Amino acid sequence: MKQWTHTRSNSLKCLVEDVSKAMIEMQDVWKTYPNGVSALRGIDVKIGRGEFVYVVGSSGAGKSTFIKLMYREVRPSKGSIFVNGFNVEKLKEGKIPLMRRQIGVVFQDFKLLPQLTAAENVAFAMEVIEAPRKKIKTRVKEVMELVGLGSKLNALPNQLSGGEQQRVAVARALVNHPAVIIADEPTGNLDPETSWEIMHLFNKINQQGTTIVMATHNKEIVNTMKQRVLAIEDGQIVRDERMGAYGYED
Amino acid sequence: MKQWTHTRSNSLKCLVEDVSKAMIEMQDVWKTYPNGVSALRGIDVKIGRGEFVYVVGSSGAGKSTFIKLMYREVRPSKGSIFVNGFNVEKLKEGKIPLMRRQIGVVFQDFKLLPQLTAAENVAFAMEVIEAPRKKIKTRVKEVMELVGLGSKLNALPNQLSGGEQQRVAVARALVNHPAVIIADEPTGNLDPETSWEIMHLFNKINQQGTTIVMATHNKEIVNTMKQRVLAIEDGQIVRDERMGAYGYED
Amino acid sequence: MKIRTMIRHVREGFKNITRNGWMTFAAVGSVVVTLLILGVFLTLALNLQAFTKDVEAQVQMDVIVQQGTSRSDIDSLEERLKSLSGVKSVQFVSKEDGIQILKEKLKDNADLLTGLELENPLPDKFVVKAADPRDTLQFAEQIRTFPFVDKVKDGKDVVEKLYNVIDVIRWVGGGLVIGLVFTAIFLISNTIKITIFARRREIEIMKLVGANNWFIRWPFFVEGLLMGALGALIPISLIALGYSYAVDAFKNTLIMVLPLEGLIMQVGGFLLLIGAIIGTFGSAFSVRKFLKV
Amino acid sequence: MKIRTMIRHVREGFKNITRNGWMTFAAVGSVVVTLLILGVFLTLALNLQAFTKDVEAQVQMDVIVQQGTSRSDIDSLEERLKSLSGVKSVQFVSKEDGIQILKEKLKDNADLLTGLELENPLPDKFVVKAADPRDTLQFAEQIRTFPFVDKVKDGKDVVEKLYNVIDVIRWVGGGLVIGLVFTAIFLISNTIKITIFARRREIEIMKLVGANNWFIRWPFFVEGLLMGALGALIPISLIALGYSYAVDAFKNTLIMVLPLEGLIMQVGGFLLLIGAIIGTFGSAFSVRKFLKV
Ligand SMILES: Nc1ncnc2c1ncn2[C@@H]1O[C@H](COP(=O)(O)OP(=O)(O)OP(=O)(O)O)[C@@H](O)[C@H]1O
Ligand SMILES: Nc1ncnc2c1ncn2[C@@H]1O[C@H](COP(=O)(O)OP(=O)(O)OP(=O)(O)O)[C@@H](O)[C@H]1O
Ligand SMILES: [Mg+2]
Ligand SMILES: [Mg+2]
Repeated sequence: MKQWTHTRSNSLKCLVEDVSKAMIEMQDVWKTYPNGVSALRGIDVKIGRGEFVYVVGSSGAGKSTFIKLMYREVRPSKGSIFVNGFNVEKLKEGKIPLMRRQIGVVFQDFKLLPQLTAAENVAFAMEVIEAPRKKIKTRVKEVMELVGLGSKLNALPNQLSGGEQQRVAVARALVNHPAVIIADEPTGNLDPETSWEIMHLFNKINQQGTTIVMATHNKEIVNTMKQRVLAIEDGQIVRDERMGAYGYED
Repeated sequence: MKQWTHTRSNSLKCLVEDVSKAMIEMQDVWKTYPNGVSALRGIDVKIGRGEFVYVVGSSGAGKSTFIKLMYREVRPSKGSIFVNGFNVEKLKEGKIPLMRRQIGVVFQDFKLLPQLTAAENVAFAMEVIEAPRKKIKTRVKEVMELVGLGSKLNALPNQLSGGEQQRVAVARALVNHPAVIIADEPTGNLDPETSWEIMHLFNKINQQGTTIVMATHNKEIVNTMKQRVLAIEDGQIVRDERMGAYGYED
Repeated sequence: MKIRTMIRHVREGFKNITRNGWMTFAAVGSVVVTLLILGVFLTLALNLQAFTKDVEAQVQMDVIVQQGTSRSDIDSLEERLKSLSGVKSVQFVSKEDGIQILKEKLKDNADLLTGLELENPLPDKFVVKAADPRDTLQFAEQIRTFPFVDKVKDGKDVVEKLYNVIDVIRWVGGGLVIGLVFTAIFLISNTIKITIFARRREIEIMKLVGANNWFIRWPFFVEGLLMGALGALIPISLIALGYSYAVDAFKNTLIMVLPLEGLIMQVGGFLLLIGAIIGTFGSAFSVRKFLKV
Repeated sequence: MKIRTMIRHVREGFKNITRNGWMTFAAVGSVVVTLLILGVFLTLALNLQAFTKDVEAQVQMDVIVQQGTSRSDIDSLEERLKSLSGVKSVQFVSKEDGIQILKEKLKDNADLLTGLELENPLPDKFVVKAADPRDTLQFAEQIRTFPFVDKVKDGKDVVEKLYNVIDVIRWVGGGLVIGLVFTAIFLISNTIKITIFARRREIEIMKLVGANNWFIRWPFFVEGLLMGALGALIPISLIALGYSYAVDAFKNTLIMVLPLEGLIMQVGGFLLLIGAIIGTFGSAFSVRKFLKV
């Protein structure tokens, strides 16, 4: 089990980089979707380098919107967002891919390329940064085995079970050793055992200095692995606890 | 909390129908996908009228395949399948829709029509059985409120959060009062509280005599609501318990 | 099927046009352009056909009367010619008329013929036209056997060459039109097929939710019909507009063009028919492939 | 961009053709049919142009020499005519030749002219052709001012009518070809656009995973180029085959057709160019719309 202090100490390794600056920072961010739905209302938050943050909240609270802002899938109606030194909103078009390559995202709906096999989907993220073919091949196999899909390299997404697709999405997020991993409900389609394997993987990666932001509904995971918890309700951060708990009782 | 005996007694109401016959029956069912993956290997199972059955198993065990066989999304390589008196495999093409209308399905990947609003998606299942427009309107509103989406009637699927989409899928499965509800991981994208609301809903429907088959990874739900549990591992039923538990320890 | 369901299908068909916005727009664009080119072609082909008919209609033969035939014999020959079924017109040209015509033909050199009027060496003749110009040579054969007929000048060589050219024009024109019709049918149905292919997942979902094949097909029928009709109306309007300018432009010139109304009825009707039929059945047919769920 | 990335793009472009199997197949089908119709048209248009050029080349004028001009003056006139720049040929036709020609023209009535040889009333003349037939009437004006020239018969009425008809044919033909070229461009790029629209989600995902615009575009470029080239090669082969039959069929007939090789080079080259360019840029251009993620 990992502690927040533990995380802090790990992030010391990154002192050469700008540790004083947060890895992710949002200043008074609002988001109203074109159809008038107000999904976020005045978000102010700082996430330090090497932190591990759970984002919890009921369905429709705004977790995914909060997460999508970080890699500019969604644009804020107001406010500024900084990720790893990039001013996300002020970025020139050509720089957006550079910013995104710093972030590994596990999308809630997986977003696998339907024409590519599992391995090709993961490889795509490496081809984008023009990695050598050999390196791609070994690394893809490595992460596919990490997520327990060593035998499914050549399956197309629609030949995979829901949980397998989700793990391909996890593998793709990890493959480039990104500075930040943003995972939106990465265990929603996984059985408890596999979920824990993925969580241990995230944990290990986090201990190596990677910042992790993860939206989840998994009470057990949140409560067991005491980390920082951000609770979003109705578009606002209603709770921000170091070593927090899921905190909803039924 | 509901007990298996409870379920049994409820199903007595259906005595006029053929209670002796199982609602769902599989006889030596095998499934090997075209790419050679053997997903199910010799499934023999009977699910009675009015039963509530959890299907558990690790990711890729074959739960979805098992479920997809029942409404003929997937065809078995071998074996016979009976659902509510239909011999699913021997069915003439024209009869397939009739069989499917007896079953309300919550798909693991939701399968919402992207061009239709949430309400239209739910209404579609009623239009198919040529229900009168007024009845459709009131009933759709009713089920949308049951799943907590009374305010999202006119949102398109891509304007909904993951959990909201999942609940639209649940609403669509319920709307026609089907004889069987088959739900594949219906709470995977829901927070615990909303999950419980959906489970209570399923419970109520089950008490009214509806058979429910639900694949899930949610240990807490399975363990709390003591029902029949079918555990699938590696394409085989490894456990079939009345009033069972999730039964995997991590 | 209940009436409310039929109404529902029509409503959905209309809605789908706007739901798929961009894609429908692009597909209708393809239909418009395809039918436009087909329509322009039909317009030209119909005019070309009218023109060749016109040229053909000028084919005639000279029936030369034997020198010294009496007026009454000439009259009875005329009766006989006129009584042939399939003969359109019989015109008598006396030797005197003949000289005049020859003079006009020689134009500048007409003075060469002065004096010939007195001892006119030309024969009397009939100019005969067949109702169907293609029968001219046959009639010529027949008329050659009539009494008091010296010879029949049917200009066989020239006429056969003319028919040759006209036939080539017609074959090429007809071939092009038929080719274009099939091209249009292929392109329109192919475009619709692609748009439906892009929506195959939706069809699959509908089936899984319990819709039967006809329930899924009907809105596609309506949508296809609309797309086809819409895709036909635009080129019909454009052609009507363009052609009315062309009619004006060619007024008072050598080139004869068909009148606007009749042509637009024909071309427009045909385009609308193709658009509607291919739109409707093309989409219904393409949907079929994805109904096997 | 690294070389291995370029190789990757080409590989992906090829793979995409098969990955999207059915849709690519349908799209290439549309390209094939569109270019086929365009190619058939170009073939006809080129032949028609050659034909009208041929007809034009037959335009000439008769320069009538004044009666009684001496042989040396006639010779110097001939020199003068030949020295005009832009004159292609000058042929002398003596009065004796003239009678022969006139006789042939009158055919059956040639006996009317017997005896005229003795006191030949016809003039000597030159038959003059301009290098560019369109200059004929202008030259006629000029030559009318020359000494010893009685008059110049340029057949102004007929020639002007002929030019009129030829001009209409050329305008209509040219208009059709240009119209068809634009139609083909529109249809091809539109079809590609629809197939790419169907893949917009994929483009979106690629961007979200960190691909930059060029990384996404390149495989589409390659794929578009392949589709366009493939879609051009099939109609080129078909036209080459069909045309070689046509050349055979029209051998020994009135209708002159252009030789196979030259025509196929022109038409084929053009189709390949259109296919490749529209394929490549059409797809790259359509992708652009979905890159704003
Ligand atoms: N269409 C397909 N083609 C080939 N293999 C498939 C296909 N669908 C599923 N499989 C394979 O069959 C096995 C069982 O898949 P299934 O979807 O039934 O698993 P599951 O128990 O539902 O898993 P999860 O909990 O992850 O949804 C897996 O190994 C999967 O990769
Ligand atoms: N593209 C969109 N257009 C309009 N409204 C949207 C859009 N996306 C999300 N919303 C709305 O914004 C609110 C927040 O959505 P969000 O996806 O952030 O929720 P969430 O916390 O991720 O929920 P879940 O746990 O169900 O995934 C919801 O009410 C949702 O309906
Ligand atoms: Mg979400
Ligand atoms: Mg599953």
